[in-house]
Amino acid sequence: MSSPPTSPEPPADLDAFREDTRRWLADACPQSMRGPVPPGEGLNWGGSDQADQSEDSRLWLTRMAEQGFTLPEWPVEYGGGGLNRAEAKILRQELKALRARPALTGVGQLLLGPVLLEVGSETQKLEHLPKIARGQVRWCQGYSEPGAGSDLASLQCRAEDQGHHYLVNGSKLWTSYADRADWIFCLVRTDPDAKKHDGIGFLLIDMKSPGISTSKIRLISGESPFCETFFENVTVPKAQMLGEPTGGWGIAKKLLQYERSAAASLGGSSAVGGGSMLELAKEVVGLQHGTLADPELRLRIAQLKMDQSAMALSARRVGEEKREGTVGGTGAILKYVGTELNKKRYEVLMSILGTQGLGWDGSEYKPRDLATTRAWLRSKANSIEGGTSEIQLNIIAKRVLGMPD
Amino acid sequence: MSSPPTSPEPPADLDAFREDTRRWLADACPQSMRGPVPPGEGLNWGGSDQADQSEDSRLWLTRMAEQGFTLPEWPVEYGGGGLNRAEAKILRQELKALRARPALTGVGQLLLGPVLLEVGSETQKLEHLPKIARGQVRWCQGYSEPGAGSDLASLQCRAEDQGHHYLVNGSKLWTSYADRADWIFCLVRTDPDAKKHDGIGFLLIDMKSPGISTSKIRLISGESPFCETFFENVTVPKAQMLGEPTGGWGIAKKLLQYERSAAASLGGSSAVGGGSMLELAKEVVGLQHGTLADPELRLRIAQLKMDQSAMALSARRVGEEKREGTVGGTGAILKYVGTELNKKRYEVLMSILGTQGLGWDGSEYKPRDLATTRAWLRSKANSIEGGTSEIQLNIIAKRVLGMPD
Amino acid sequence: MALVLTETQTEFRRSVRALLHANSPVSEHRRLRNEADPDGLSRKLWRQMATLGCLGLDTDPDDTGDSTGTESELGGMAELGLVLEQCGRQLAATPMISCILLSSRLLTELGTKRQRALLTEVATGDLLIATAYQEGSRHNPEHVDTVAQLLGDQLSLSGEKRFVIDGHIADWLLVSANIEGLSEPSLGILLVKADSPGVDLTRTTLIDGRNSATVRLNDVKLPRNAVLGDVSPPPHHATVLEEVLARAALAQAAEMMGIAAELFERTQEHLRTREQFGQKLASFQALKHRMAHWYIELELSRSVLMDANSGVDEGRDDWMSLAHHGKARLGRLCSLATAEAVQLHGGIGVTDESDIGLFLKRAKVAELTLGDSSFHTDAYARRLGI
Amino acid sequence: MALVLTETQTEFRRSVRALLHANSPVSEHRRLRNEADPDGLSRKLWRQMATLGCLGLDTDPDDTGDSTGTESELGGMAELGLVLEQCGRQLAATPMISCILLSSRLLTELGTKRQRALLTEVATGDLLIATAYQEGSRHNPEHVDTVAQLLGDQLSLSGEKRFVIDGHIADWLLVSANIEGLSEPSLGILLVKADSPGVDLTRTTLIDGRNSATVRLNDVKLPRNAVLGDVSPPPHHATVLEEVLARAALAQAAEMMGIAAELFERTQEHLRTREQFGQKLASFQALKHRMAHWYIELELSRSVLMDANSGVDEGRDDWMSLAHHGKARLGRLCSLATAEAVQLHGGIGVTDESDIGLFLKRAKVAELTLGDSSFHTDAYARRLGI
Repeated sequence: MSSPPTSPEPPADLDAFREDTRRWLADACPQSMRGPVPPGEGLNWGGSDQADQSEDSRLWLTRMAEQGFTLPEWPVEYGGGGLNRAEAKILRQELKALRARPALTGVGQLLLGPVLLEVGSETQKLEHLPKIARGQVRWCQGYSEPGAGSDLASLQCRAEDQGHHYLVNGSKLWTSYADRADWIFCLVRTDPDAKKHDGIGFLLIDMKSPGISTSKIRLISGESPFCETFFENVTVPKAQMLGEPTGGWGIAKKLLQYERSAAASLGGSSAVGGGSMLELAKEVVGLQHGTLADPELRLRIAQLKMDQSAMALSARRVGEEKREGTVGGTGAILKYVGTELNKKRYEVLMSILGTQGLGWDGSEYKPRDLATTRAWLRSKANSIEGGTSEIQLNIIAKRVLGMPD
Repeated sequence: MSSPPTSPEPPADLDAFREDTRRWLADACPQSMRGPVPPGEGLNWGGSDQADQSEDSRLWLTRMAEQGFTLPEWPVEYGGGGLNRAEAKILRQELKALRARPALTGVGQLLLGPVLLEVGSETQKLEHLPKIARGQVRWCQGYSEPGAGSDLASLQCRAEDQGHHYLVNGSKLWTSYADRADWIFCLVRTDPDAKKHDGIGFLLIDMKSPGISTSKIRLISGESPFCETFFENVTVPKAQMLGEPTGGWGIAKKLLQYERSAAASLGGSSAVGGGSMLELAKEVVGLQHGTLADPELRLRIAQLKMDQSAMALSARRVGEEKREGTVGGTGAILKYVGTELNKKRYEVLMSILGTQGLGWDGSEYKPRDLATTRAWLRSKANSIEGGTSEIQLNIIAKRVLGMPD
Repeated sequence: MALVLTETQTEFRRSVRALLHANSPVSEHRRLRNEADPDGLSRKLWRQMATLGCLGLDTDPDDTGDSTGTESELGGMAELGLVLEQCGRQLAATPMISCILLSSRLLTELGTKRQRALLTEVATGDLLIATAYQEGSRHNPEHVDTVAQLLGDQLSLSGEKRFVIDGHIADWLLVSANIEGLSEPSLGILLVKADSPGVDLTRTTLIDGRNSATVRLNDVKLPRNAVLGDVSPPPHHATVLEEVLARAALAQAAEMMGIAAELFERTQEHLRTREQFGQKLASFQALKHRMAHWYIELELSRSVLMDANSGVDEGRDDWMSLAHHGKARLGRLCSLATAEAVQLHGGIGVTDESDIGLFLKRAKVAELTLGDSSFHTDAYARRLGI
Repeated sequence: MALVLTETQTEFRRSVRALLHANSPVSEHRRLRNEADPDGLSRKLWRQMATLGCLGLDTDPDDTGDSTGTESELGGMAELGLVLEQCGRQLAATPMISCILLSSRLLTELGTKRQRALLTEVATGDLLIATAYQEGSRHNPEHVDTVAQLLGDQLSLSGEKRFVIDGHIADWLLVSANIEGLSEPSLGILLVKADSPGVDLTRTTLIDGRNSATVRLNDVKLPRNAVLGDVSPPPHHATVLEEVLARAALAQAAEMMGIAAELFERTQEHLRTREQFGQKLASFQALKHRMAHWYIELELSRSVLMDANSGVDEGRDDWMSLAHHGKARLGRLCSLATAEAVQLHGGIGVTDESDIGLFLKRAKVAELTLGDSSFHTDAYARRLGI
């Protein structure tokens, strides 16, 4: 293990900050943490279970966390870097220039953290945020339930007020990585008599609490991070309720928006393993009279390419409009378009691969082809998870187009 | 004018009937009444206004009506031919063999007649049916109203009970050929306080009654047979109510079914003027490397041809199932598929014609092209008239698939 | 002509359905997959289907004898379609396409009496023959690099065949190859014992739990009469192969009809029972219209398949067009059906626990087997002359 | 880069909208049609647009002079797109495509200083030039049978051009022809006075009430310098023509954007106000989802058009692909928009009394002008290398 690099000085001006940061990163980022993540390896999600992470990955996380660079814009007292916007941008640019992989990822950092910052009590912030920023605690989320589907608010998992603590009973579905998480944030029913959106609390629960168990969910594409998580008479201190005990729905909606904008980024890229879709098509299908030998597939590819470009441009336009303060309704289409397009993209890829894309495993199939096939199957869930396509269309009709219920 | 041919003898057996009928038709059917109807000429709709019909057309109607052959299976006392099913089939075959055009058409013969036969009083039958069969009275139908759209039962045209007669006020939209019809059958509100389907009557009204006026409706395709018909204090004898004064909705539904099965027959044919769509495509678009020079259009044509074939086969299957007594839900799809397909067909034709299909009139465009363009515009109404596509989908979901409201 | 089933056909369908229902429920398909069964299908079921006469439906009764139980009124694409549709509904893995539609048919069309003698054992379910026609990863039967070199009275067969359905358990193989050493090279179908020296079979497990094989042929020595029909040159083999593939594609389409219909009914049931936002899913108008659209496509497809099957059985001039239409249409129907079934089932639909995914996977394999919609639409358009 | 409008652009759009709103409402389009106006458009409106600077947006300010009022920040596809989109919303009939996007641009790109002198009068709205490039009934600029035969210092021009937009009122024509008599035949664009002997113009009324002309050229005698650029041979005319047509197609797409957006808003309003079965049409979920789909396509199209316009203005390498994408996408959007608008308006939507049909007709003309979606998708695919 190499010795830790010296800290950069506090930034005098932006150029100096850039210079310092660049130098620090060049030292601090292990070579193996640069470039795309190789297949089979994953990003570091933090938490107590670091078994699947390399020594370099742990080191990279430790170093970045020490600088507060895992969450550069968070206040220093909560484990962040205390950087201003311009500095954070420079940090991102320098990380990108180095092709450094993110030192830390996960729902704690991406979803819970921002919400905690916004609505958590000072005690809650001080307890949880630094551990998120340092990657000491890995979070998972408990929203959906068996039988609830898109009607999230119909949830049944109950938290009964027992004076000093809540008693939690029920189960949560689609809890990603629940089997490896240290803590879970949950929507729970605190008042069964209130209208369904009004009786919901947002509870933070230690996964080591007695009475919690998980079981893994296998998808049509094979192994998945999803679990079902069961709560049987789980005792949770009342201090772990975020916001009001009946104000969970509002917090959940804030958090869902972070999730949707993350999902919308799907569908833009068309990289398949090494080569692009176009190269793959030319290789597998071949040209005839200068055009792809399969005329229908050719049109489907052209249409897909157009649609991908339209999606990417729309996402960029939403960003530009946000910056200009002229936000329209375009943002509401991104989750729908991104996920539907990703499904379409994999359908086209399957058509290109032909029978070579039909393998489940075995030596007769290229790893690229097997991976594409699994990804095709996995893509079927895109338009269901994070708000179904039907819900997205309802939202567009209601909120953007003002059509009544 | 040639002398009228002698009547055929009453049929002894089927072979003799065929022989007699063939001989009679060969004499009775003027040469100009054989083969397809030339553009600009129309079928004979009967009625007092025969101005647009040729002498041959009038003669052909008179001769056929004398034999009861305009409605061969109706009882003789109502002006029909009194033929049994086998004989009627032979008559149809012989007419077809001669390529004779129908001697009479219209909503009286096709829609009102069958319903009158089923639910009319004996007096009503004796008064109206023979005149329909002989083509003496031309009927039009008054169902839709301005503002009602698909919600037919929301109709406002009122028939107030005045003791001996009804007083009718209101207006009807989409009354085809109302300006040339002798009588109209109308849905009218007889009880404004009843639930909307329950307060409707089915009234037969003489178009010469004082207070009736019509105005023609111009469509996007140009002239049309549609009119709006206005009723202002029109007095209608009570004997002209068909069925119970509040039983009109049931009668209307019976009649609508005849209309839908008529509309479903659209979309099957692909004849355009003289040549077929395929010939037209090859002529206008041309071939390249042995396939149509426009690869996308080629696929659209192939898909259309498949869909037309699927539609025609489904219509045939519905017929076969009816004969076998194993009726399924297939019949419910025909109106939707037939009309949507007809719209698609004209979209394809417009793509084939290119800018040559953009003319409204003038010498630079072939009559074939101008006619196709007008028919393209007219086709847009197919999925609205006779029950919109949305209504058809509702019906399929509800009646065939048993999905609840 | 027939767009409704005869009584005999209805009765036959009932028998097939009862047999599959009892012996090959979807759970059986799941078991075969989970246990990575070496055959990937049930030979017991196959023999039961033989008893019902399913295996002799595509051959001349003279070749198969009475033992198969084939009734005289049955036999032809209409009945094969009924069998395949029921297989689709139950996800029953059987060698119907590989062994009956392809191999039995090729033998019947092209085989000598001696070669056709194999059909007796095929019809009883005791012998399996697979057809090796594909070389690339896309359906293109004209693309044949495999060569059978004629040297005196011997042939030497070399090449590589992919996606040989049920090739892993075949006793014999029918192999398309360019026969060289004749006055002019020509395509021929050769009958090869699967355990011949030089034949290398590699089993490949497909996403639907079934199996195909890659067949590598390295200087496989065969007598001259291994060529079907024992003639040289056999100029019409390419045409017959194209026709047999089209018939098999139509049978494949019938299986897809079963898949699409089953998915429809399961989805219908799901919507009827599942509630969301306080009402049954089936009461949402947007879903009603989608179900109605799906139903429309199902009905259109059924009409087309019935007519195409009749067209084949009656030997109508346009039967190849009908077959292309059938496979093209059913490919699109299955795309719609699987997409809608998964989406409308929601989260549960993408779990391995649900059967929906099994249908999705089987449908994709069926879609790409014997030519996808794109291939058959192109072929259909060619026959339209455009 | 710009996917949002600048303040100047927003202000310009406001001016254009106000002008068209006041002077060219849809009722004005209807009047021109009903009265079979000999011009088929309003010359007054055209001069008003000139005052706003719309007519000089695609030319070099040096050629048009200050008189046009063109502001320095404006000029280019982004602004042209704004003008055309507003024209689409109001169904304003103007010679923007024919005279500005096609003719002014060709003159700017290829004309000599003497030839470009015409642009001053074009920019004031006093002179109209039409471009005659199409010969068959489908967009295929490579198909040119018209011949300009060089004899000494004279050219003799013969051929037939169809669908010459606004050709019926043009003062001058730009005609594509194969110039023969040079060392090798090559495509050139020729400047021809519309009233030259041998030029026969037949006005044709289109379904959208506008006009194009068939131009028959019978041994039209021209000086050698009628060829744009006055060079011989002019080898790059074909490339420039292709590029100018692509730019014009993109402008046409912008007009279609206006049509689709206007139809959307009118349909939205209709659904909001019209009741059926006791509830507002807008409350039916099936219609909500359809409107949401339509909205999605509108938004995607808008992003693409803005980027394509920027791409042209920045001279990005891929601007031709962007233009093809734009016209292809807007063709599909208009198919969707017109189908949905008519259907969702119900019976009233198919009457001549309603404006919906006017948009439908204009959209169809726009769809087929300068290449339909099929043409541009094919072109796009070619540029993808497939």
